[in-house]
Amino acid sequence: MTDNFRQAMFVMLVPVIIISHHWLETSMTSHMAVQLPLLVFVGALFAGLLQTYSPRLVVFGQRYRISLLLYSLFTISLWMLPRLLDAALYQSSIAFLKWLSLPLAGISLVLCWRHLPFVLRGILHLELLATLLRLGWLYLIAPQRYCVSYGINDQQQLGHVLLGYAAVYGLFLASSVLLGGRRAN
Amino acid sequence: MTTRTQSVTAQPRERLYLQLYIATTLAIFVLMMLAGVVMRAVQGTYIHMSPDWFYQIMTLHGAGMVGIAGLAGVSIMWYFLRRYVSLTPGLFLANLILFIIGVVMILGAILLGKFGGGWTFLYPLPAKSMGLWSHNAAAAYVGGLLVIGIGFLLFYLDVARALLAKYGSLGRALGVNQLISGRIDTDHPPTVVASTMVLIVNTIGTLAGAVILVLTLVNLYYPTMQIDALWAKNLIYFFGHVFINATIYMAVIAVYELLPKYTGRPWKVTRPFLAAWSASTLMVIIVYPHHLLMDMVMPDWMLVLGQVISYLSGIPVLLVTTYGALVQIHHAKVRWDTPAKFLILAVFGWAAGVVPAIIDGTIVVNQVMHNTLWVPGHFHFYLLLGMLPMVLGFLFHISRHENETTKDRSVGMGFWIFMVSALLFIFMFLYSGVMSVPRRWAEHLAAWIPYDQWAALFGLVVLLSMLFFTVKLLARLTHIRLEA
Amino acid sequence: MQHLAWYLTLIFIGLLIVIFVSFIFSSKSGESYEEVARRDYRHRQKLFWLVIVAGVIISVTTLLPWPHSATTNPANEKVVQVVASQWHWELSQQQFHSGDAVKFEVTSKDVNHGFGIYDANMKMQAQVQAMPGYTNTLHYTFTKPGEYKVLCLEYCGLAHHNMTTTLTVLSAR
Amino acid sequence: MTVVAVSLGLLAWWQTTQGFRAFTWESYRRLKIASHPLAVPNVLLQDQFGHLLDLNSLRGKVLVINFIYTRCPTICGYTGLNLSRLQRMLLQRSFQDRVRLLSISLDPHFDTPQKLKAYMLRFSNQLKTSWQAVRPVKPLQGQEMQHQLGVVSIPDGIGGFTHNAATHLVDQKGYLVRIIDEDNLKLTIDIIARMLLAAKTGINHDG
Repeated sequence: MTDNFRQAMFVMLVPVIIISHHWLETSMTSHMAVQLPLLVFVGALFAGLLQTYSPRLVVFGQRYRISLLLYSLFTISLWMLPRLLDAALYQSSIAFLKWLSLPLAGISLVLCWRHLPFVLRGILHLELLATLLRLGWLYLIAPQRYCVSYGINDQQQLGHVLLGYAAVYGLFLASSVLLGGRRAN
Repeated sequence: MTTRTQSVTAQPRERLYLQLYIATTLAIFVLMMLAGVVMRAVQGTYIHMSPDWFYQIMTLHGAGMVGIAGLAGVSIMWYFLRRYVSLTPGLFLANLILFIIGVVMILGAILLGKFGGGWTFLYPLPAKSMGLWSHNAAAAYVGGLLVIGIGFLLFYLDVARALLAKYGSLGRALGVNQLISGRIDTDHPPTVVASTMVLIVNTIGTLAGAVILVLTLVNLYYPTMQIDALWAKNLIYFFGHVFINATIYMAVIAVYELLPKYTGRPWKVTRPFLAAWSASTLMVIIVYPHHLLMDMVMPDWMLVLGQVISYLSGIPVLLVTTYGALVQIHHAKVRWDTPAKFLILAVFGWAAGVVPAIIDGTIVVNQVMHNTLWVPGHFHFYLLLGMLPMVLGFLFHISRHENETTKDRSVGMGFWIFMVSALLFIFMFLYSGVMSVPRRWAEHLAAWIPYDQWAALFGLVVLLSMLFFTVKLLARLTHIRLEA
Repeated sequence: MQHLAWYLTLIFIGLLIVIFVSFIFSSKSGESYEEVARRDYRHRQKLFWLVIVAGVIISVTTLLPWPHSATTNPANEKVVQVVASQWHWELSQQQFHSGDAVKFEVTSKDVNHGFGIYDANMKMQAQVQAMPGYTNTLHYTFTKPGEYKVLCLEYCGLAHHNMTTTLTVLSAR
Repeated sequence: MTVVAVSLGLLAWWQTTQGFRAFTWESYRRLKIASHPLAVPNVLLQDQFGHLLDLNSLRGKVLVINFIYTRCPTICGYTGLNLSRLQRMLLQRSFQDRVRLLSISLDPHFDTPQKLKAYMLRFSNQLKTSWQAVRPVKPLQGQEMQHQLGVVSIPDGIGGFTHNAATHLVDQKGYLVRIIDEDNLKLTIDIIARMLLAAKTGINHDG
């Protein structure tokens, strides 16, 4: 991605997310599968931009790579809990934390990512893929609602969407290692 | 083509790791064989044992053998692959350490926690023991498998890194590009092809394992989160099937690399070789429904797939490895040392094991053979007479003296005793299957007991010969060379 | 069927033993590899096609008619409910007449079980998996009178081997 | 540094999930209430006869509260059945004078006293009992109460609501002390018995 493209995306996405937030939160599917990833993605875009303007951030990312990684992992995993999805609707403090912590998770993930060894990155890719499959499966077949704010149909739809994400993501990973023309290192 | 990236000083450390792998492998193989013989002896009423202990030992035998076959396979793959790409010694060791941690967890779950859910932990049995074992014990078992899986994944990802660094893509490493372009690079190492195949299938298998193992754990502690038993079965058999298959595909590297040293003939990649391995990559992934032929609720097309692919997947084995090995020795002045004998026995065991496997993979046969002792019969064929001899051939080769001229006659004798007793042992399984004896039964009907008694005796001889090999190999542990 | 599988296995493994032994005996005399390889690999392609053609024939003959479908007119079948649980069988009917075509609808209350029908000689006749949440159907026609047994064929815990019951098959009506 | 980060992360998980026990809002709400009883706000209610009453006026009795709406085709029917069963159990133990059962409507605009009466008649032919079906007179007040208790009802798009159905137990001092699955009558009656016993012996018992 070029910087210009990043800038354009960032400038476009931020207002889109803010304006659409109410609408995205009306359904569990768009709340969890669209809004939360977008918040992380915006943070990631921002970090990408920052890094090009401030090389010192690269050094920072190198030095604190493990802490940054842990922060983003814990934050992202917490936001997969149905409990927080509900809380973000009824408790303004949790809603505030959502808008703060997820972009920050995106930022820290980008800052540390390039400093992580290949094997660790591989594990993270696979674990994310496995998590999508596990959550998608659970949401699809659970007889009870996990969120009080959303209906069971919505939850099942989310299950389908997460499994769809897993399929696309898995194909992307597979094609990049099976076909990928460029040589690592 | 060959690049040596490890510095000379790193060698002793890696050699030590390999020795640790080998010592662990031998010890666990012997112990698990002991467990197996005990089971047959209990069924044959030679030993009395309560069913709870029988099923605990059965779980131990299954999990232990699958795990150690994987570990032995990794040591063979690592040993040869590091001649072509640069692997990270630390991750090779990490796999072993995680393996041992996992083994301790599993041992604790089984011996202390009385977990006896079978190595396949078929959902929802781990959570429904009827009070025999606790959820913590089941969790320790499942967690142990998870830890072992992580260890293997670390190793495979390091292999992926190394292969990508050298070949740019796994497709290239597997030789798919050569198949497409038709220009075969005969210098492309068979070891790289086999390793790539194993890496691909086992990564996908581990992914399935990671999904089902974690959900099993979740279900143990949060019983309201239930999963679908049929999907769980699919994922478990996919994971289990791929993992145990991959052990042979790793071990067979020893045949490709070592047999030529005894025949004096090269074993190079050819078009059929590459095609066979590419086909195997796909088939190992899609063949698992042959475990589910008696689940009529499965879609019919998947059952047809299970039968047809289980037939087809025998072809690469037969036409590339078996055929290749036979051409290797055909009118060649073979030095019939112990390793060469084991390697040829291994190829025979693999090819012969395919026969009862394919027959049982046919739905009409499966209707009356599934979950009888025919099933352990077929997989003991290619594990006991295929996979294990590959490992033994490999170990006898890398630990032999530089200029070994005097042949160890006792090992030669041991080879014949092992081969004959193992064949008889396996045929007792197969014959019991013909007699409709169900598998995984702690107590047998009186009519079945004679077969069990013969099996226990043959098994005891197999165990003793393996114990003898183990003693011999442990004594030679210090002779192990990384460049043998 | 069991004996067919057994003899086929013996024949093919015997064949493999003969091939291996003859190749091993050939390995006393040395010939140039190129010559041997050229000669031997010529046959491989033939073998490949032979195996493929055999495979097509085997697949078609063993899959048509579909092995899991009813052998008789489904309308005449007796429907029997089978519920497995740790560790016993509940059948809606356990007495049959020789010649009865039965559709067993098999499910489980707790874990996976296997429903295996054994005849009076303890030879397995048919089987199907019993799964929680699913109903597997097994079509089977009793042909001989006698005491049949039902055995559990999927490991289900401590008393797996004791999970049996008896079916009585009377002579034809 | 790493240790600190891991500890902080685990602490966040611990806090959010009440010690790895609550992954959903409903289980969180129940655990939270069980450890921190909540004062139920006062609401002006109207029962199936049209009589007005303050929730606070019921202080001194144990309250069993369920939320329903009379148009509900499924769950609220079970709720009613369970309550009528509970009512019989209370009678058997002679608790009926010290316990009140309240079915509070989530749909006060639609659920007029006539509708509430009809709803009650589906489960019992006696209307003058310890069980009342009520609606908040001021809908906003009702919503505020639901919000404070963590009860969420969402329109299902076909005129009804999806809501977290549960039995809410309020003690004699007006504190919500436990939230229990509606069909778990045994636990419900056990806890009611304990609350009544505590009031009698003067032991401060939070259930």
